[in-house]
Amino acid sequence: NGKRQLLVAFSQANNAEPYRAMQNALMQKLWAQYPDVKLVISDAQQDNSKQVAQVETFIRQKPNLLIVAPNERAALTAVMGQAMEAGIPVICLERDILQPNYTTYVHSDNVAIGRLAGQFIVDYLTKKYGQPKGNIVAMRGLLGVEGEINRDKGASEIFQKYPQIRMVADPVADWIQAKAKDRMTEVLRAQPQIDVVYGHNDPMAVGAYLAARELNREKEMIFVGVDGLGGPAGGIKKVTDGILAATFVYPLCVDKAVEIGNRILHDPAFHPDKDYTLDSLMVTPANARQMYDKFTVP
Amino acid sequence: MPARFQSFAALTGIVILAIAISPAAADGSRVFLQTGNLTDILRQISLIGMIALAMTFVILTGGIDLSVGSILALATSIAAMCLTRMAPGMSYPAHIALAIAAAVAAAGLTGVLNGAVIATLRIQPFIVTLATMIGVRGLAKWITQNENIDIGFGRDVAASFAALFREKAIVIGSYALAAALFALVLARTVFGRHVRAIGDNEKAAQYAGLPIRRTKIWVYTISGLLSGFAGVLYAAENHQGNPNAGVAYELDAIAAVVIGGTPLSGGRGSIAGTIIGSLIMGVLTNMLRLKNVDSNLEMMIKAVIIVLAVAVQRERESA
Amino acid sequence: MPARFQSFAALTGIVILAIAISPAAADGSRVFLQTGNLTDILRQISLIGMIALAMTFVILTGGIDLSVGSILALATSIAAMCLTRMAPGMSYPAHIALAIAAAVAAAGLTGVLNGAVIATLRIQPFIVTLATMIGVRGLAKWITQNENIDIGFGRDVAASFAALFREKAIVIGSYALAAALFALVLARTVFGRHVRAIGDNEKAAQYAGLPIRRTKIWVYTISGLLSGFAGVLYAAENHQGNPNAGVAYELDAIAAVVIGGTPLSGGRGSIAGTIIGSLIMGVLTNMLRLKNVDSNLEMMIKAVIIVLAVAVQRERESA
Amino acid sequence: MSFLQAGNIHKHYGGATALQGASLQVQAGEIHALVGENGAGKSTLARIIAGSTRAGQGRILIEGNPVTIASPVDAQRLGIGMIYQELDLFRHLTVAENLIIGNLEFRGGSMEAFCHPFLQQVGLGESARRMVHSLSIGQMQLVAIARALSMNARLILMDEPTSALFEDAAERLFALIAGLKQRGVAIVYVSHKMDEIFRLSDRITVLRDGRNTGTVETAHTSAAAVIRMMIGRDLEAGQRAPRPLGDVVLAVDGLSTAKLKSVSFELRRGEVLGIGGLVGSGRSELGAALFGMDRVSAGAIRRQGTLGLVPEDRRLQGLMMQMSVAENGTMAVLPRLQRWGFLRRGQELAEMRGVAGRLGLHCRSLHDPVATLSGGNQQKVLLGRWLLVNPDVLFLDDPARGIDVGAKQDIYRAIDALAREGKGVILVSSELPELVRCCDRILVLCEGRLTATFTAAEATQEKILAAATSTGGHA
Ligand SMILES: Nc1ncnc2c1ncn2[C@@H]1O[C@H](COP(=O)(O)OP(=O)(O)OP(=O)(O)O)[C@@H](O)[C@H]1O
Ligand SMILES: Nc1ncnc2c1ncn2[C@@H]1O[C@H](COP(=O)(O)OP(=O)(O)OP(=O)(O)O)[C@@H](O)[C@H]1O
Ligand SMILES: [Mg+2]
Ligand SMILES: [Mg+2]
Repeated sequence: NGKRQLLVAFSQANNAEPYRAMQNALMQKLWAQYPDVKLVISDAQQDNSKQVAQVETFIRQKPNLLIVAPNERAALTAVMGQAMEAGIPVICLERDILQPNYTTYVHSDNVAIGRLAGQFIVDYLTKKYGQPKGNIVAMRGLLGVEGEINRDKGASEIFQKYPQIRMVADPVADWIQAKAKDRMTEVLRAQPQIDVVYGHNDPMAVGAYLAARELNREKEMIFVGVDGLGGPAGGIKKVTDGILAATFVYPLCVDKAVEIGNRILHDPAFHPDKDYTLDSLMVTPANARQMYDKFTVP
Repeated sequence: MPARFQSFAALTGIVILAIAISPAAADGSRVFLQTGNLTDILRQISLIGMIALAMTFVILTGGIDLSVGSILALATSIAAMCLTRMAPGMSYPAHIALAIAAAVAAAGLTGVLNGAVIATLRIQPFIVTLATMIGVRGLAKWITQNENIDIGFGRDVAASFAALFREKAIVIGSYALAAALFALVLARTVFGRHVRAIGDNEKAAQYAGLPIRRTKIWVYTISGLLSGFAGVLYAAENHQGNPNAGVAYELDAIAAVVIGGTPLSGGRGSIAGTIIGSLIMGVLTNMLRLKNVDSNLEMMIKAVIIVLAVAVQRERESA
Repeated sequence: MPARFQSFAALTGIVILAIAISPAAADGSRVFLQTGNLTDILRQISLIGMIALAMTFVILTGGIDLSVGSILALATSIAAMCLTRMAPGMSYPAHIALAIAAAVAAAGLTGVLNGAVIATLRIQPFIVTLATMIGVRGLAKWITQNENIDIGFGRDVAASFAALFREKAIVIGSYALAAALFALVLARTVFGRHVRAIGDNEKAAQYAGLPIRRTKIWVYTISGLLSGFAGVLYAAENHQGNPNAGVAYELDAIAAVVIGGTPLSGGRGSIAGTIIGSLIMGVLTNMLRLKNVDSNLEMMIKAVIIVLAVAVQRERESA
Repeated sequence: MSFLQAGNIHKHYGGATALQGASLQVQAGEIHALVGENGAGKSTLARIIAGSTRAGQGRILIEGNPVTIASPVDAQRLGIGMIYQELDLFRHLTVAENLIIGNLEFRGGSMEAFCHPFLQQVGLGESARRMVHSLSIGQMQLVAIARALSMNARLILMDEPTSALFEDAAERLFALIAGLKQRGVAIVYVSHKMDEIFRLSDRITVLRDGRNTGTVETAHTSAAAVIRMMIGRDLEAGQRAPRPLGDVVLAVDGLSTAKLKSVSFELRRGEVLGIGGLVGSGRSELGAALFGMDRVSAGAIRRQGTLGLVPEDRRLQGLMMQMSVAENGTMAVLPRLQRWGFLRRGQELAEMRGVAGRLGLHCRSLHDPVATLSGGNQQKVLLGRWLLVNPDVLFLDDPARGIDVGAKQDIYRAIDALAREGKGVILVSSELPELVRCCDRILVLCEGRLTATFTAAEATQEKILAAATSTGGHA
């Protein structure tokens, strides 16, 4: 009845990453259920200053809810505080900031994912050799980024317990599949025996797979990724296709965020918790089909 | 000057468009025209705007500096490290001054290196500064061990540094000051004239006995210094030293210069033009964001408007 | 030619270094020298190498093309979409040909657009192709809805396309063919001569009655076509259409051209130089990766070696 | 004692030898002409003395003291100034800025006040604030002269300072030179114009292939003798035989552009039509309009066949400096040199050799970059380009600029041959004798208007000059 139109502004850090593109898609789908809500999305292209500027511009428009997926923790802290001061409820999505300048924080835990992945790899090696030993290659994302640091940290915690597990190479491929393929090619030339490739995201694991396949060595090793996106281009599909041995769902956090956001908008009595941590899920060929349906945004 | 007037006309056109399509605020006023929004724009363009000022000098000599983004990253890192990891037992102001000096000095030295290699070995600026762009990025990541150096919101020296230097007035003020200074130097000093002369005709500059080498080293040093200072402001604004900061800033800075009417071949151009170039980019972005245009569409619209803005300038020029 | 000889000397130096520091394989041979590794290098440089060939023409006319990476991304997207989302009821070869033709044609059209705006509106190539770089990236992301278009490993037409066009022989062969063709065109045809003449002195070219506009439109079109074809190969190699592919490829391509001895001011240069420039970059990366050098150190070492490689060329030239 | 003694100067460029033991002695207050064929090494020697080129070996004494001149600044400190043949000015600076930049005499204060007297002296009094790129090449030459004057030098090297000047400006320069001489300033005057040399100079030094062939007192020699020293033989006097005129090949009716006002004339096959006028009178603009480079606002151009244009500024408008002699020469005829889409390089070289011979082009190899040629030889390459095209109408904008006396005859002969083949030739020249010698008719422009037409027989220097300076004169 031409009632109040509610504006939800979502500041995305970088929609060039498939994970984040998927966040956007799901966000659009979920908010579309509420006819009184208008969603707008901005893309900071992985640039702090751009994102700060975009949040500033959002504040000028006085949205009823602001969701921020911060590009980097420190950079967005102040401007999100500004939004709070302006009386705008703020949901901090997936990545932490330095001060609790948000109404609520919806996130997952990359260290825990790293540990899960590390444990999966150790189990695999133990099964393969009868004891925890073997050669691992890690494909690293852009150095210095939280995901890269913690996915590495969690897995390393596990590997360090087994001296016979060796990390034989850990090239940096900046999250990019094409780069991972080139870097893996060189690793394959230099390393005669590789048991596991641990990609800090699925595209890099797939890139490594493409490189190994070209040298007919893809059967010698398994490929493990992180992200576990749905859809035809996502990591779960790669597990069903037998390319990845496993991937670990890094939750999009969007469904939770929309659920909470919706209550903030429509239920004045609601007071969200300060922090919602979402668990990861392991995807292996055993559960991949099921997971595919669950995590695919049509 | 006619050329400058045309840049100004292009800017005016975009501002009028921005006002026209701006959403209305609750009180019926145009959001675009709110003082807060206008100063937002200025603050947002200040960092790259400052780099573009120095880039104008570099381009006027017929050179180019691709390393500005990496130098900025190095400076953010050094400033943040000085502030968070050193305890020199000084007063806060002295400690802050030290951190800024260290960051800007390192940036300036990188500029000196650029200039010295370009002027002495006579290698193309594009290649030298490309190498610096790669190498300095590596250096910044190396000294920080790939980590961001976060500046908290406490009451320590780092936090008070950030609180001070992220102030809109300081950021915009620095840009305004730098702009005035650069305009003056270019138009009214011997150095400024040498900069233009070298880009215009290097052979003639040699015949006239101008200090070509010294001038070139200076312009790259100035470019380094300003990128370094922009890095200091970046660290304050973003509350962090970030070795990955500033990627592709060189393109934005060069674009501002070129949109402002300075050709990449050098020899002619103006600081006023560069400022207008920066403003055009800033207003354009703000206008599209205020309308919440889809980010992919935004890119396509931006592309068209950039070409139009430059075409307007060209057309009048030839007529 | 002496200049070309010096580029070659720089390459030789780097190859010798690569052999010297290469790790040994199990059988005691140098990993670097294994046929597989050497062809890896060739394959890795092929895509940007191809773009650099066309970029040489662009730069020879005194222009620049920043849009190559975005055009590549558009082509990967179109090719993959054609292959995975269309069922035109054709035979596999016809369907594959259609997909390639569509991708390359779209890329070529973008090039025509670049060239037409540059040649007719007389706007600086830097700005025009920067706008195209932004706009075409937006377009690629828009048509794919920001998604990667995956090509699986099944037995469908997309998979057979990928299987065929990711073959080393095809990729390296395409590069070799393109290189030979470009070298011939530049050295032995009227078009090649016009390209250099326009970059050397456009005014004089005008007085000599050369077809400046047509030549310029052609070089940007060729640049678009080659970027498009590189995009097709990219899609096959990576088994996906990727609207975010090719970021910063323009810098790599321009670097190869300039390291190969073609100045950005245009007018002189050679295809052989550009090929050597691409090889220098490829061998350098491979050598450092085989040694598993820390990635930050790698960047710093690369910077130094690039400058040295170019300095070696300069020094001999002036002597 | 001599002000300047330069002895045993050697200079090599890669394999090419520019100077092999040249020497030059100049007295204070002397006007010393330096002459020689194109490529003899005059500019190189002058540049070495001015510090902008480093000699391979050699010795320079100023007032008897050995000096090292490693840079133009050194030269300026020693009181040496130079006007460069290639007019290296800063196109995007103003005239005044061009005068003061790097000028040790300018020590702050008002730029305009400093420049005004010198600009006044050369006749550019009103132009201090104009950008150099908006000037005609003749005016640029005046800027270069003003700059040299303002340096307060004791020796000024002038490398072909009148090559782009019309008579009135040249006269003004001669007066200036006389004034300088009075003040004890020495002048080294490089020129290909014999009449100027004999009018101005006290002594003449002749260079040939980078060596001295002698220094003579002007008063005790003759032009013929000097030419013999330059080219090693006597100059054949060009015989002027009448040419039959054919159809009208070009008809211009009421042509107006931004610069031209209602210009009308006809050109016949076999005719050489001269265009005279002062600097900035619109002669070059006429060529640009005919060639379709300038927008025509009114009037009609009717032409049979093709048109060629040799522009006046070979560096900015003519040559691709980094490309080779052969590539430059064949630039406008490439389509006819291809077979199966590829250039036939053998044929290209053969054709180029032909024109090189016709014009007496001196270069080591047709593959050398044209930048390494001497100024006069560069001009021949440019002319050669259009001889190869062989157009029906050829517009020559000052084609003999900077060409030595021997080669000038070659060019005049080439013009005559073109006309005999039935081409129409338009010849713009700054030198009246040249116009009178080559042309059947001479048109005179003044401020974009056609003010007079003379036949070869009735044309005299006085009449042409009068028409060139009158505004509303007779038509
Ligand atoms: N930069 C250069 N590189 C190579 N060769 C050069 C260079 N400059 C001059 N030369 C050569 O040196 C010789 C002398 O040239 P210079 O310019 O001194 O002749 P010039 O006597 O001034 O002739 P002109 O009357 O045509 O101006 C010529 O053979 C020329 O080709
Ligand atoms: N009175 C003037 N004062 C200043 N500049 C002038 C004047 N007249 C013409 N010009 C400049 O000179 C140019 C026109 O001269 P143009 O080259 O057509 O004449 P020209 O007769 O060929 O002279 P030149 O002998 O110098 O080639 C124009 O670019 C114009 O800017
Ligand atoms: Mg000379
Ligand atoms: Mg003229």
